[in-house]
Amino acid sequence: MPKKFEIRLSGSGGQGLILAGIILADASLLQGINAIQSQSYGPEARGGASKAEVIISETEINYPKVQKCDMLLCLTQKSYDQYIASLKNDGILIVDDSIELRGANGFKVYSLPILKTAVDDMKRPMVANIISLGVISKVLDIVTEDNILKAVLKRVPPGTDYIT
Amino acid sequence: MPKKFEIRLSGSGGQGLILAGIILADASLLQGINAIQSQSYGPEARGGASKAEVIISETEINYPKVQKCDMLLCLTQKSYDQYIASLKNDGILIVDDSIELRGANGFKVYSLPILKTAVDDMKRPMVANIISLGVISKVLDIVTEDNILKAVLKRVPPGTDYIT
Amino acid sequence: MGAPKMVVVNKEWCKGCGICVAFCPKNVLELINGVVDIARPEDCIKCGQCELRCPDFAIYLKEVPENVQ
Amino acid sequence: MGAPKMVVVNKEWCKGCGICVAFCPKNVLELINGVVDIARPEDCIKCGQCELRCPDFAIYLKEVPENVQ
Amino acid sequence: MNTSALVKEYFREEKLPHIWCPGCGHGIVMHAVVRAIDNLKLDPEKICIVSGIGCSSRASGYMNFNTLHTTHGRALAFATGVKMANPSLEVLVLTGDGDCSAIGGNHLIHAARRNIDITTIAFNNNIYGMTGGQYSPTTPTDSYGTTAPYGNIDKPFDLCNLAKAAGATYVGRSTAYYAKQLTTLVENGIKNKGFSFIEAVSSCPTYYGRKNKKGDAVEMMKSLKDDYIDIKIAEKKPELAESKILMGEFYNKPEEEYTEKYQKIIDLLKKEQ
Amino acid sequence: MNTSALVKEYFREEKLPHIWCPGCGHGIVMHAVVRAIDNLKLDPEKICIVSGIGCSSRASGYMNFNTLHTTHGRALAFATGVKMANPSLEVLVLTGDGDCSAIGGNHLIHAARRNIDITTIAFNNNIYGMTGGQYSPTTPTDSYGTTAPYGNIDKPFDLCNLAKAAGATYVGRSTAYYAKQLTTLVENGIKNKGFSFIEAVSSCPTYYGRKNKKGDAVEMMKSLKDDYIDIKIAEKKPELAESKILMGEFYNKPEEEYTEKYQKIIDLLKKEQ
Amino acid sequence: MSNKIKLLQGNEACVEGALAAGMEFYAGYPITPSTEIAEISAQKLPAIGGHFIQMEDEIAGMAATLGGSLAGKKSMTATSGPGFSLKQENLGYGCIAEIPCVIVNVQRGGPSTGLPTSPSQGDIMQAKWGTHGDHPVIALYPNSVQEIFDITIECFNMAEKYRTPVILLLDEIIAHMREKVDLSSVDRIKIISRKRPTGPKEGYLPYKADEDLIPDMADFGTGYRQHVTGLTHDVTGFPSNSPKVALDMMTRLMKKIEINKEDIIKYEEYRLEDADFAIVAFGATSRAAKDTVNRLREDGVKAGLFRPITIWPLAEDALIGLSKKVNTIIVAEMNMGQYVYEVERVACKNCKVEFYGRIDGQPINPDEIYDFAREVLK
Amino acid sequence: MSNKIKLLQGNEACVEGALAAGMEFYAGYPITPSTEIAEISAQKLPAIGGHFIQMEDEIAGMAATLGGSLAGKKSMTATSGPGFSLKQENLGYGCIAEIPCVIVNVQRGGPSTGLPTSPSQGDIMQAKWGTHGDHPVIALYPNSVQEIFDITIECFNMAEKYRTPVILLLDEIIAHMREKVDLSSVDRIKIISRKRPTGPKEGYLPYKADEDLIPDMADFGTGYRQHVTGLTHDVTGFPSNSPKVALDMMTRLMKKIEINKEDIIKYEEYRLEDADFAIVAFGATSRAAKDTVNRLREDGVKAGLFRPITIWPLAEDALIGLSKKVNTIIVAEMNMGQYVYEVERVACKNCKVEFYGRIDGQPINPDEIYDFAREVLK
Ligand SMILES: Cc1ncc(C[n+]2csc(CCOP(=O)(O)OP(=O)(O)O)c2C)c(N)n1
Ligand SMILES: Cc1ncc(C[n+]2csc(CCOP(=O)(O)OP(=O)(O)O)c2C)c(N)n1
Ligand code: SF4
Ligand code: SF4
Ligand code: SF4
Ligand code: SF4
Ligand code: SF4
Ligand code: SF4
Ligand SMILES: [Mg+2]
Ligand SMILES: [Mg+2]
Repeated sequence: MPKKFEIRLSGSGGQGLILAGIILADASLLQGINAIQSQSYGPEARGGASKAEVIISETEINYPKVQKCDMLLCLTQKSYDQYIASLKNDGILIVDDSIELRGANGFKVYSLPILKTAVDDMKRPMVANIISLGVISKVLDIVTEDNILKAVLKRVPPGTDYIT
Repeated sequence: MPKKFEIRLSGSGGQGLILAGIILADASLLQGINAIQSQSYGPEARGGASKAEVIISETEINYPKVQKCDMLLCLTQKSYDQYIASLKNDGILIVDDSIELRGANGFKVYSLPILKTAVDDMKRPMVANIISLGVISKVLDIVTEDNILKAVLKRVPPGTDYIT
Repeated sequence: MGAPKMVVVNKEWCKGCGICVAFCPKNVLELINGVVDIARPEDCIKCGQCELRCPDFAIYLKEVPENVQ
Repeated sequence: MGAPKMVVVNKEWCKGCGICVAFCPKNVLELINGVVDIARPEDCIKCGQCELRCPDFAIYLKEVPENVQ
Repeated sequence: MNTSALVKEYFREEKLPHIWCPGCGHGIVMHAVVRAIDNLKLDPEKICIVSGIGCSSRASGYMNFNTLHTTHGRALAFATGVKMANPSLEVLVLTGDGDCSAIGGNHLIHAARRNIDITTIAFNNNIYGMTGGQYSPTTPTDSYGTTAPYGNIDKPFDLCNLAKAAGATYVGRSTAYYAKQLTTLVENGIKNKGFSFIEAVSSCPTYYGRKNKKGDAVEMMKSLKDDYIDIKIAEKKPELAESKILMGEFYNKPEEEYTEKYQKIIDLLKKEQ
Repeated sequence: MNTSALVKEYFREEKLPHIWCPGCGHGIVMHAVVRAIDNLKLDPEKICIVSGIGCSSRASGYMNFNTLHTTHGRALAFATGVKMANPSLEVLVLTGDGDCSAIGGNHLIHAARRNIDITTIAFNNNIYGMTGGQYSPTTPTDSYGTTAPYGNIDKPFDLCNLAKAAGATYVGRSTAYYAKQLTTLVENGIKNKGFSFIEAVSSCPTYYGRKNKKGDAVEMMKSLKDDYIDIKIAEKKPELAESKILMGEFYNKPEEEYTEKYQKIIDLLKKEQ
Repeated sequence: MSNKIKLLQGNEACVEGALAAGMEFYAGYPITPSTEIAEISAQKLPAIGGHFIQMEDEIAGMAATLGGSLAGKKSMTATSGPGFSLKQENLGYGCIAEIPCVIVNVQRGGPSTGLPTSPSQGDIMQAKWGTHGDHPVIALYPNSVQEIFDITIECFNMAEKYRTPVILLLDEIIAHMREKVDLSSVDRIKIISRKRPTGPKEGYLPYKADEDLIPDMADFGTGYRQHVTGLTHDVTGFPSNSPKVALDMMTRLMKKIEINKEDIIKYEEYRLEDADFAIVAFGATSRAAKDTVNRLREDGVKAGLFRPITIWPLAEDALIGLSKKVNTIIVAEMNMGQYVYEVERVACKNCKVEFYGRIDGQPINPDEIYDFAREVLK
Repeated sequence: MSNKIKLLQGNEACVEGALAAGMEFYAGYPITPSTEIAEISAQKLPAIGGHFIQMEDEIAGMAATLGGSLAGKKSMTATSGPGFSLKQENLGYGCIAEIPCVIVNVQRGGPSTGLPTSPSQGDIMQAKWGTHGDHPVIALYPNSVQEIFDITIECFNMAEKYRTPVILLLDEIIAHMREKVDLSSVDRIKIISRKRPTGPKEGYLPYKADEDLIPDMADFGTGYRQHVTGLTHDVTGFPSNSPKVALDMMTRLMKKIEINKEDIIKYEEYRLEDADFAIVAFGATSRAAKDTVNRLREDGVKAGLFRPITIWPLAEDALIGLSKKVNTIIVAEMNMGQYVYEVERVACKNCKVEFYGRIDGQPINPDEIYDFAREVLK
């Protein structure tokens, strides 16, 4: 892995992206890799845009905020438009397939039916975050799927509705 | 008059000494002499000891508190005991005649029946202050009796009960 | 009785809470993709219940010029 | 009825407000030079009204050993 | 006036849609307040809306009058200054249960005591919405909040009772469901020359609803319908009132108003001069 | 126990005589409170007396218990912390009308609402004594104060009503004249496991009396006798109650106490572990 | 004695000054040693058609003062330490919403209830840093009853001119002493009122500033509808989360004071012309220091007094100038060291800075400063 | 991953630290961005037999916290700027009455309501000067989630050891980020509790101090009857107007901190050994500064970071030492200049002091400090 890997998860409130960020960070720790998770926090979080950030690194992480993303996840058009500029030129872009990719040149793009899967297959729009994590773990070969699963189970005990 | 003349009026709350101090300062101003009046201010003013200070001077008065008295008025034994040390060696001491003069050497002493006069002649213990002013104006030939009277009338309009 | 009225929606403002849908006495309204839709305008009795309780000022009765109607 | 009692004054604490004097049903008390005085102890009925309302804890009924009385 | 016209006339349209969550009762209450203002044909230039801090207190920003969004809990204290300094202004305070009865409780009872001519509308959603769902002084006992994870042991205020005991001369309660009654109460409150207190029961589906499994916005709105009964009906048919909360006009006894009393002093002193 | 014994047992004798003016009612009220404590045979080590700032609030310094003289208006907030952190303490708050109903009004209504086991005795002399006679929230309309030179236009609180509306489970009023009744009310207030509020009408001859030509301490004490009537008598003979102020026990309905409710949560969590 | 010349108490002169400046509204809560300011305002305001209200606490007093100002009236509140602490949150509101008003703090012995009737100068730093977040501060501190009258007028003027709360610091000594005042001094002071908008009511931008960085301020009820908030806001007055808006707002708030320092900063220089030794003092202490300076001069010491009248913003240039001129500066204050920190910061490169403090509730007298100066001069 | 190693949010780590230190009582009022501290305390305290109470406002929260401590429990409250302003009066009470407790201020953008969800370091000076009157202050400021845990314990320890309120400063960034914490670090920290009296109950003097200047503190209800007041008091705890008593009380209050500075003052020195250029920063900003230092080192600049962990009392000696070693100090803070005043005061005699601030609600990032440093180094 590179010295430091910066990930931004973006979408709208209620999609559980902050929890996804926490799980990702947790999984990194399980793997013995340093991680810092942070989020956008504001009145806009209320139903509006939502943003979670995770930095993972094998060495000490000082500045805790993402400066340029190595990986960007966007679940809404609005978040895509807002954050696409923060993705590194050779960065990884994961988007819901409902999003129109305006000017996404040079990125490794994964456009997948994340929201649809959440609604159709799981009947719960709130699990888009867990589905996203699955995608991320596949794409990102730093944190193992196994550790992500462990972290999910730790934070989302069976039967819980705490997927905010 | 000396460059600066420092006067302390002491007794107990309710004897109206603060008003006396104000009148004295006012009278000085009427006479074209600088004056500063201040008072002790504290929970002890409630029924307890009371102290008013007046500094009069033909030049500017900077430090506004009495350091060494040129003249000291005491209406109670307690106030006498507390303040006698602050009187200059050649200072003027005016006391109610009920006060026992312990160690009052070197001063020009005027011991007069101030409280008795207030109660016997005026039937109002609260006028001890006005009587004191009369005495002071006699003893102190800086401020004229006339100006004191003017100042009294200004501050104590006929019929008022504001002789606190 | 004043001019005739019809129910209209400001889709930009509708947040899809479903309150108007639930309290419409004539079942005129529906939510489609999280936004209200006047599904059965013909059933509307112009009672104004939807307008009264929409938290977002997004649905209301509008006077329609007679000839337009 | 307990031991016999008498009314006593703590002159150090009395502030001379006159409340005990005014509310003594038997006119036992008087103010002298701003301090209470038990002027007519013989009239005292030990009712305790003075003790009850002295703001300064300066007057109260005291038990007196029988032989002293 | 329909909503669209009302919005044009009395709202800052460019600020809409508002920030409140889908189904939040606050929008309905704000709407009712503005309808009352419209019904009374008040001069908008003379209206001053004062609010504190909270979701509810954001209302002032949307309303096109003289608006004052103050500090948390202090709306009534600011409003008192505004009204005293210029009694010709029609002052309304829009506030939340937390804003007016937690941190601002003292200002509420004192404004009521003085009977100063301010109409206060408390958006009561039984929770601190803005900060994410902590229990408030009106959260029912045993309900949950983020700071009451084991159920709330506090007893809630009856805000109307409190305002009345403190001295308010007009007191009423209604809910976002009964938006028309709410409008009437606000109208009457404004008409009362003195301190008026109207409790507008609102709903917070996002926090109170979710924490307490009260269902979605629609279900919460149903509760605002079913759990309440008008005091007049309850008086006639007490059996209907069982386990319901009273609403309606609770108190309406005008007394001389504060700034008018002060004016008398001014007039008197003028005469003496 | 006579006064002398009481002083030895429960007062800091070396701090007496107190700073209060001749004839100030506060001394009588403090005396009544201590008699109540003595009558109940409470363990002095477990008693905590909390006060704010004011002439009345100086009482704590004279009383030989755990005493806490806090900031102006905040006695009940400090007391709530003391009681929550150690519910085995018997907490009494001695406060003034200004302290508990002006700056401290919010803490009063919230302590009442919670029904936390604190007995509050408000020394009500209808004035800010300590600062020299400004009108307070209990100064009667038209009375004078140094800040009401043309007569007070404020309407006074009925403190007992307010405390009751806020949620107090024991509420009573008596006056310094009726010192025995006052003692009984304080006793009952302490016995109530919950928030008790006792208004002890006191007198300030120095400021309130003088400003309002109410005569000297004795005449003011006469008013504390003549202007008041017990609620039980008033109920039986309403004609006697005309233009009099009610006193006595107004409310006494115990409810579950706050710290006890909290203890249940602790116990529950312990069981779950 | 002209009927404009009066013997007034400091607190009384403060009210007279406020009235001369155009005060029409006062809201407060009594506290020693500021209470007379409330009492005299209660007496005098209705007589001129103004309004006085005693609020339930100091927080409400500050809030109502700001409300009164928004309603268009020149407003004041007065308090002492404990109340000043309580007012801090809403003082910050006044700064961010740019609401002119005057807050008097008659300092007494702290911390906490402390020594309620004793003098102190313990709230100097609090006047600058008491509320959370960065904010503009103007604070003045007169030292005589005449100056209390004059400076109170100045405080109102500055509040109105710069659209900001202005703090008037007094101490128990000058607030309670009585001294001669010539009320006709007001004739020499121009009374300033806030700039009010005159343009079209539609499109009024309440926080759009002219070159002078001070936006026009409309009274509530005059047709210029506006939104006032304590949130970070743009020129329209509405809240914004934009970093640019926040930066612009904060920059202008601070700069509007910064660029007017020359007008705001007042100080007195006494016998400093040829001095090589200076005492820095303000309020009551500066009166004692003047006596000390005179005594030192009698001894042949080239002593002088620098007396800041404007405490905040700091008279930085003047102090630097002073530090370059003298060898030693003694800062004397009735506290444990507050203003001296600032003097040290700007002066210690150039001269020695020594501190003389007193915190026992007693005034600093001329003799003790003299003794200390003698010690330092050794 | 040991079960002592956890991914925790800063605010969460604060509560964990408090519990590890022995917190048994929390009283507060919610405010962004500190609310999680209340929420987690509400959840965790009853489980250990402790008590949580949500008060009616921050004033009451502070008062109850002090009350809880007097009743013998280690107590904490948490807030942000507006609430911190409201707590000031009672904070002063805690100082004068010497009541141990911890006050957390999670800083957000000010002044007033400002930018409630944005980070800021705008209350640095308020922590020292916010309440009226002179008073002792201890304030600490960690910069990682692990350190929040550790330093919260230290805050309780210092509060108990020195009988004084201790302020824990956080900022929105470190309070809300999640990072690895090893909770077993507590095993290396000694938990300290206040000295309680053991002597006879009769004649207990609650403010009579030993040589260490810290009086024994009795819990209410343990038989050591005492009077606690915010008035100036003597060793018996009772108020006094005596100047001598006031002097003694104030002197001891300040000295008990002064003589223990070595124990209280903590700081981190990073790559300073051979540095001739230093950045001074704390909290979230210090993390950015560390990145900057590393980048400057890559450029060959001998840069280092001085990070005060204890903000108050000032790390004066260390800063003076630093100023003698380096040519230039840059102070970087998310405000318009606060700590830099103190650095200037103690350092400007010896080296250049430059300020880099940001007040637009955005964190200071490594790049901008780098650019500024490059500018300064030119
Ligand atoms: C002095 C202060 N304390 C706390 C806060 C944080 N705060 C903002 S709004 C709020 C509660 C709002 O509750 P409520 O008034 O009921 O409004 P709602 O959001 O529920 O409509 C709190 C605690 C603050 N902004 N200022
Ligand atoms: C924060 C604060 N504000 C104001 C004061 C000044 N102050 C002290 S006591 C008091 C009023 C006391 O009135 P009350 O509680 O009725 O007591 P009383 O003296 O009448 O017994 C006031 C305003 C203060 N000490 N602290
Ligand atoms: S007006 Fe009435 S019937 Fe028509 S859509 Fe609205 S609620 Fe339904
Ligand atoms: S009530 Fe309003 S916001 Fe809700 S669904 Fe209907 S139109 Fe949309
Ligand atoms: S006990 Fe009764 S009768 Fe005797 S002095 Fe006292 S009041 Fe009078
Ligand atoms: S009531 Fe007490 S203080 Fe008053 S006169 Fe009688 S004994 Fe003295
Ligand atoms: S959080 Fe609750 S009160 Fe706030 S806007 Fe959302 S639903 Fe309404
Ligand atoms: S001022 Fe009034 S309340 Fe205070 S001690 Fe004197 S009489 Fe009592
Ligand atoms: Mg609410
Ligand atoms: Mg009182």
